[in-house]
Amino acid sequence: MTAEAAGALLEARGIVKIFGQHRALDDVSFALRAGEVHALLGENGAGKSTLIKILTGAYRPDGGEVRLQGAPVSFRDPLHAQSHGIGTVYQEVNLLPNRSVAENLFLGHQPTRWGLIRRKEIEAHARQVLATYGLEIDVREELSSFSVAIQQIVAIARAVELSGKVLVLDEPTASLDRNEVERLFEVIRTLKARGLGIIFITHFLDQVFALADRVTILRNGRKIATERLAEVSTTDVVRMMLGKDVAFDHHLTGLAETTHGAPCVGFAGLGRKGSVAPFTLEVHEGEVVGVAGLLGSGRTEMARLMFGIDPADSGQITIDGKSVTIRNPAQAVAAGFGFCPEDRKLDGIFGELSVRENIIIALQAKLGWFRALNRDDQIDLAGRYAEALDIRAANHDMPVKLLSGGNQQKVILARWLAIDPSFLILDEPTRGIDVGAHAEIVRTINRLREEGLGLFVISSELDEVVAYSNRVVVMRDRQMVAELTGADVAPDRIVQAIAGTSLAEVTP
Amino acid sequence: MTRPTAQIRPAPQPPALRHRSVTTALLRPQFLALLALLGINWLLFPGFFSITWQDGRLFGSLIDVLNRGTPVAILAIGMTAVIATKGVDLSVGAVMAIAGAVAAVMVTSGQPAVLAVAAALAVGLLCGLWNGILVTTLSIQPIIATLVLMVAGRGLAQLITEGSIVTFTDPVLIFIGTGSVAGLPTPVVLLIGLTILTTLAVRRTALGLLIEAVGINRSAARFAGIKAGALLLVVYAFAGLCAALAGLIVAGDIRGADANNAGLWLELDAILAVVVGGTSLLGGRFSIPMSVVGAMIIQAMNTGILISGFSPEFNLVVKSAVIILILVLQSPFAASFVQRRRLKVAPGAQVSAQQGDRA
Amino acid sequence: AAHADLTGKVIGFSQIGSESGWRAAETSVTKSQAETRGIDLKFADAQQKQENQIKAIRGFIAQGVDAILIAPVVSTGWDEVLGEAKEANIPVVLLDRGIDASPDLYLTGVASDQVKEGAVAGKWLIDTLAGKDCNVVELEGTVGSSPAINRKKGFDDAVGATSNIKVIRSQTGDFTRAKGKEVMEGFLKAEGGGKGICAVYAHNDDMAVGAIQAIKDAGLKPGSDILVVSIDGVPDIFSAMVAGEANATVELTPNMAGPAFDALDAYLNGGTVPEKAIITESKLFTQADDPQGEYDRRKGLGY
Amino acid sequence: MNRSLRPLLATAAIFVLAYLLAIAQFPAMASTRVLGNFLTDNAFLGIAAVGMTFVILSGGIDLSVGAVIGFTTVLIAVLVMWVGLHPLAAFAIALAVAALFGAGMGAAIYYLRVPSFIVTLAGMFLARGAASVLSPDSIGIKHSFYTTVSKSYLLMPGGGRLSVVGIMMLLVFLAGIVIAHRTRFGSYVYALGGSETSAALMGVPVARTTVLIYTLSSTLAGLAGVVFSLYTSAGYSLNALGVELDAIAAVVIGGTLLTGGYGLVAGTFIGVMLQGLVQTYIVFDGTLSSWWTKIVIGALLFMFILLQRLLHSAAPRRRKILWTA
Ligand SMILES: Nc1ncnc2c1ncn2[C@@H]1O[C@H](COP(=O)(O)OP(=O)(O)OP(=O)(O)O)[C@@H](O)[C@H]1O
Ligand SMILES: Nc1ncnc2c1ncn2[C@@H]1O[C@H](COP(=O)(O)OP(=O)(O)OP(=O)(O)O)[C@@H](O)[C@H]1O
Ligand SMILES: [Mg+2]
Ligand SMILES: [Mg+2]
Repeated sequence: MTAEAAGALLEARGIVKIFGQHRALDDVSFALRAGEVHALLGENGAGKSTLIKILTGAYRPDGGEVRLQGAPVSFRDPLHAQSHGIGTVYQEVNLLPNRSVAENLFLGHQPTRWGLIRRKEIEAHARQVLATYGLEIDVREELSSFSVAIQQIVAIARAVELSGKVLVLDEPTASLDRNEVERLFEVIRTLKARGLGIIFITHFLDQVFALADRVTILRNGRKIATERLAEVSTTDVVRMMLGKDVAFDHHLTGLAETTHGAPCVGFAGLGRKGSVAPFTLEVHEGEVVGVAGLLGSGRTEMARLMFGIDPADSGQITIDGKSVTIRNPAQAVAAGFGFCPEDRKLDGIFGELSVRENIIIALQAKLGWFRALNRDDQIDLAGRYAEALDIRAANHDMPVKLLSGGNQQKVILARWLAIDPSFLILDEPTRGIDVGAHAEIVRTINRLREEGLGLFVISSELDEVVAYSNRVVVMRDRQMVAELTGADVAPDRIVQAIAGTSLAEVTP
Repeated sequence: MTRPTAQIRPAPQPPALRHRSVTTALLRPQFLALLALLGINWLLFPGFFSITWQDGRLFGSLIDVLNRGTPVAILAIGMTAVIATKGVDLSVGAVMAIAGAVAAVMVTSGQPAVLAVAAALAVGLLCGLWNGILVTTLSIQPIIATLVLMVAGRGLAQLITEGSIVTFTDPVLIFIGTGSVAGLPTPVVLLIGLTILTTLAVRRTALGLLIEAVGINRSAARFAGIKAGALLLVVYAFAGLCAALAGLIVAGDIRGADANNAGLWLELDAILAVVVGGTSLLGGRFSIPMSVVGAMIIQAMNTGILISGFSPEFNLVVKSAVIILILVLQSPFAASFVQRRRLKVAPGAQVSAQQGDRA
Repeated sequence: AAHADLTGKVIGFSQIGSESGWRAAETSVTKSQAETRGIDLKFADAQQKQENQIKAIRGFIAQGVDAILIAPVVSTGWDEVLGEAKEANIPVVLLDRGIDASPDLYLTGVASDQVKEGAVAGKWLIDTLAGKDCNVVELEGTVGSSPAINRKKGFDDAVGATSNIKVIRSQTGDFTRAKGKEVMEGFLKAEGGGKGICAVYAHNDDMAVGAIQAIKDAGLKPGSDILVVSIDGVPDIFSAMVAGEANATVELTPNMAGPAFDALDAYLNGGTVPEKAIITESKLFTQADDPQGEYDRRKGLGY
Repeated sequence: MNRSLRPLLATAAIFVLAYLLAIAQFPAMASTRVLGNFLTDNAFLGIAAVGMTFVILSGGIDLSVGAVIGFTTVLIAVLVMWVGLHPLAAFAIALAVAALFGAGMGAAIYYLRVPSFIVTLAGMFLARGAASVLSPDSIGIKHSFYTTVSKSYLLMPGGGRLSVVGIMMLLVFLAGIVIAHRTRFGSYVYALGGSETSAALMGVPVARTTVLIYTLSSTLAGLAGVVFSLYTSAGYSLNALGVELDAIAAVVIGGTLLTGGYGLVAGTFIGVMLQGLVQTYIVFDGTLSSWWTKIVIGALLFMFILLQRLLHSAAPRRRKILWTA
């Protein structure tokens, strides 16, 4: 270990972190060298985010020490860490929705003259910084008027600007498309060449292999190994992460031609001005309709329309051939729809409610105000789904906000499975989810289909879409531009449809 | 790795009562604070705990604390539900005045008391609905939405009484304010009944959980299919109803509707009672019985000041000192004091759900 | 005929608020007085805030009214704004409370003598007791308000001269019935169920009415077991006297505007400068003074 | 910026429109005297509302400002009349006491994690209580300095007076605008209002900022107390009762969101002026009874909020992005 730590830029020794009864980190050591990209891997809840929060001063460790360039340091808070040249992008986008992009980039570091902020200078600088990421936006606009992807890039740009020595990125690519990921990688490589040490957390193994020099693997709060990536294979890494082998079943291509049943839900000319152009779509029992498109192409808005979150102003919805009115989510739930939203923190979890209550809440809402589920039923229900989806929580009475991101996502999925839906909408269900859980969610989707559910799944990962979809619809500029079936359900076809090249031209 | 078994079909069954350990509940800081205050009162005035039977009713300082604490406690019951949804209702004091005025004016103009009581409660309900509509349909922030009725409501009450104190002799209204049932003052009996009913209503149905869900994350509540708007309307209407009941009690107590002073600043006491009872102003988890305890803590303090013979100039200073003490004892800081010295967490990061939505 | 001379005059009236029945009566008496004299009364309710009164007076000045009536919420802080009124040559008459300001800033003040009110109440008690020992509890008005301070002082001065009367407890009842009742309940408990109390002195009738109920609830007879004396003379205290539950009240007339308008009339039309202080009578009413008749006379005045 | 400017413009438009309507009914309201009165009479409210704006922008609330104003007037009166200090020395002491008081509340809010609503409510009781302990009755201040200040004003054409306190309020607003929009502290305030968690992770010194915000608010409330004391030449424990609610209403009418993060100090100025306009209008009208006054004020408050609301939701919530590949 000492040999490994020699010449380390940022180092953690024997870190212990305890939350209540739970040891989130147990004697974890970690060393980052200058000029390397060091990936941190592990399942959901393995302790990755906790470790970097300790490294960057957001948490204090309960044991062990942090050293910067050999000298022990004890960061009071992230600001203190920043002043030592450590820039961080935390897992959830942690920026200020109410402030301008420029201000988000430079908050706390605004150049001033006589105590007054020099706004023009900041804005010019912000434009210049974002241009390196290929982003030309009005930096005076509020951050919240931009999509999650852009916010993510701003967060990264901010961290890069602030990092003189170390850059920490906790799942920075979860909401970026390939293009953006590539640009980010370019920036990271430049920084690496400048001698920065970079910690990179992700659940995308291919990105790890494309970018990182070394990898440290955590499991259940313990360090399993640190390896040079040149010396290990994907399977090794996954085995270390999970402690066992898993079969990858999502590199399949194309499901067999659909064997689905009767139409379960139909949308005819459903649309909303300024949101989504009218579209017509039918989803059958036992069918998965995948949705592809660029970020901001209107996929989420399409789902919101289906679920009545934004009421449609044209078209109609039919279930089993009968026309139904869905103008709010309550009606959608009553009609047997479920919806796992994209922004889990904002629209999904009830942080202070327990895991159990989070799971039964939609069912309870469906049952109404007066038919309360009794406690035993709740416990039973939560237990079954938690087990089925492998939700890792110390107990089901703990607040769900204490779970790791991936486990929260599973809780929301469990919530919808509990209402026994006939039609389920999943918006980016695998975002921020580890390999094991990822594979599992894909398997769950397949199982649900087999059970006769109609599913509508939005995902930015084409391989994944292809793995479970019977059909794929493609969105572009808030319009449904293509519907691919059978053999067309393949990554290259989808890319063509997204890019807008006519299928006829490319089909040989 | 377990395989997902999605075909689980939950079978809804009739609700069962939640189990709670009574002993752990009694060890909460609120009960300790209440005991301490009662103890101090006893030191100040040795006859504090003596209760006698007089004219067919119980008589003593302890009964006074309960009786005088009742209006705020009833307000606090409604306020708890509102605060649990991350709202607040500043108008309850004014609604008390309106309800009292309506009842008084009706009985003095010869209407039957039952009708007057019903009308007063209905008016309270309407006031609550008005608040609820501002909060839900117009999405006005609760503090401001209810500030409107707080300002205008007292004017409405005065409009009804034309600025004077409407004195009445109606036995039913007077019974509500000063009568006794089985030796206990009627208001206290009403309070006990309301507390039990409301607690059952929120805990034996799903209302409590749904209210908490809406308070914690309104957007997620909508996504989960909870009819948040309707729930908020019900909650604000209920707060209005509670305020009307408190208004009836206060009017019955002095046998008159004092539109100028009835319920003046009581909204603040009610909010304080809820917070002292442990419900967070950020919404979410709530407990109605604990808010009632909170109200009684405040009243024990008021009564203590009264019987101690302090010069009245010191009333507010004593009150604020006690509040500060209770808040410090109850704060997460004190709770985790020992722990905190070992593991320091950047405070902002620790409470992640607090993000951007403090009261 | 003398009244006709104020016809068409615009007079601003800055009232404190509507915090008590007495105040409401004063407002309604002022309005009806203005109406019978043909005055265009500009009424502004300050909701118990001095700053609002100052704003109102400035507004009256900007409007160019002929005269201003103020019922000042506090005694201090009037020099500047009254100076402006003086510069604008608008006569100002104070109603029911005095102020600490140079007397040349206002024409006159119509008020009762609050210290005297307390003294009259005290004297009644001394006379009634005729030397018997008596423990008195006192319900004070709002802490710091001038009636509370003065009525306490007048009463203390009067009973302080005797040795048989002792004020054993004194708390604020905020001038309200509800607080009056609550405080009295506390007093009764603290004094052995009321056995140790021989009289209650309340700074206003509303608190006395509340106290009477508290005494009854404690199983005692107000008016005989515990004497009740208070100040204001509102209808409800007279009906309590009819029932034998209250013993005495010192009247504070709500008709402050009548003398004020008379003075203004004389000043504006004849140039007669009135005396600086027009003191209204502080008349004592007891159960012997036809309480039923007094009640009937006051009922319609807007109390 | 545009999005936050919109409510400001709306409020300003409402003010101008309402003022024109009032003038149409009472031409005397067009005089500079009335304008001068607006500034002088609302000076203490305006100054306190600037502090309140910062607090609300940060996502908190300060219920203690009215009580701090009242306490300050009493403290100054006691120091000048009983202790015999020069008013300026008394002002300095009073401001320091107010600042400490605010710092204490800020610290309690941050370190004890008690909501600002409750901490400042306790602060309100404490300040009022302390004032009435100092002196329950009002104390008139007689000092040549006070006479000089109240006699010094700029005479505007038409007889209107621009008083010292009016000018002070304008200066405080200017300073508030600069602090909010041009200093790091200002950006931290908005940051806290946007998301305290994010702000902390972005390196905003949350503890220091929270303490400073409440210190600023209380200090400005203290300054409002100084102004009040100059305005009435007196100290009284019940002064400025309920001013916190007026200040909150002014801030909200001025377009600041109570949930924090959005709003402008300049909006608060218009909010204060609108409230002044309503009161002046009611005085000019002079026919409203006590209760109708309350009802009308409530109704107008409702109307302004409603207009705010409509204009706010009319603003496009989503914007198309300029995305270059
Ligand atoms: N503030 C907290 N209080 C209590 N438990 C916590 C807290 N933060 C994290 N945990 C727990 O610590 C463990 C590690 O969580 P952490 O967020 O570090 O996981 P992670 O590896 O980043 O997972 P993911 O890939 O899902 O983001 C989890 O079991 C989580 O529930
Ligand atoms: N919270 C938001 N605020 C402002 N604009 C938004 C927001 N969410 C989405 N948009 C914008 O709405 C449009 C459609 O977004 P939508 O979320 O439906 O797209 P999407 O295909 O689901 O992409 P994503 O993967 O980013 O969610 C885009 O222009 C996007 O920038
Ligand atoms: Mg993580
Ligand atoms: Mg999306």
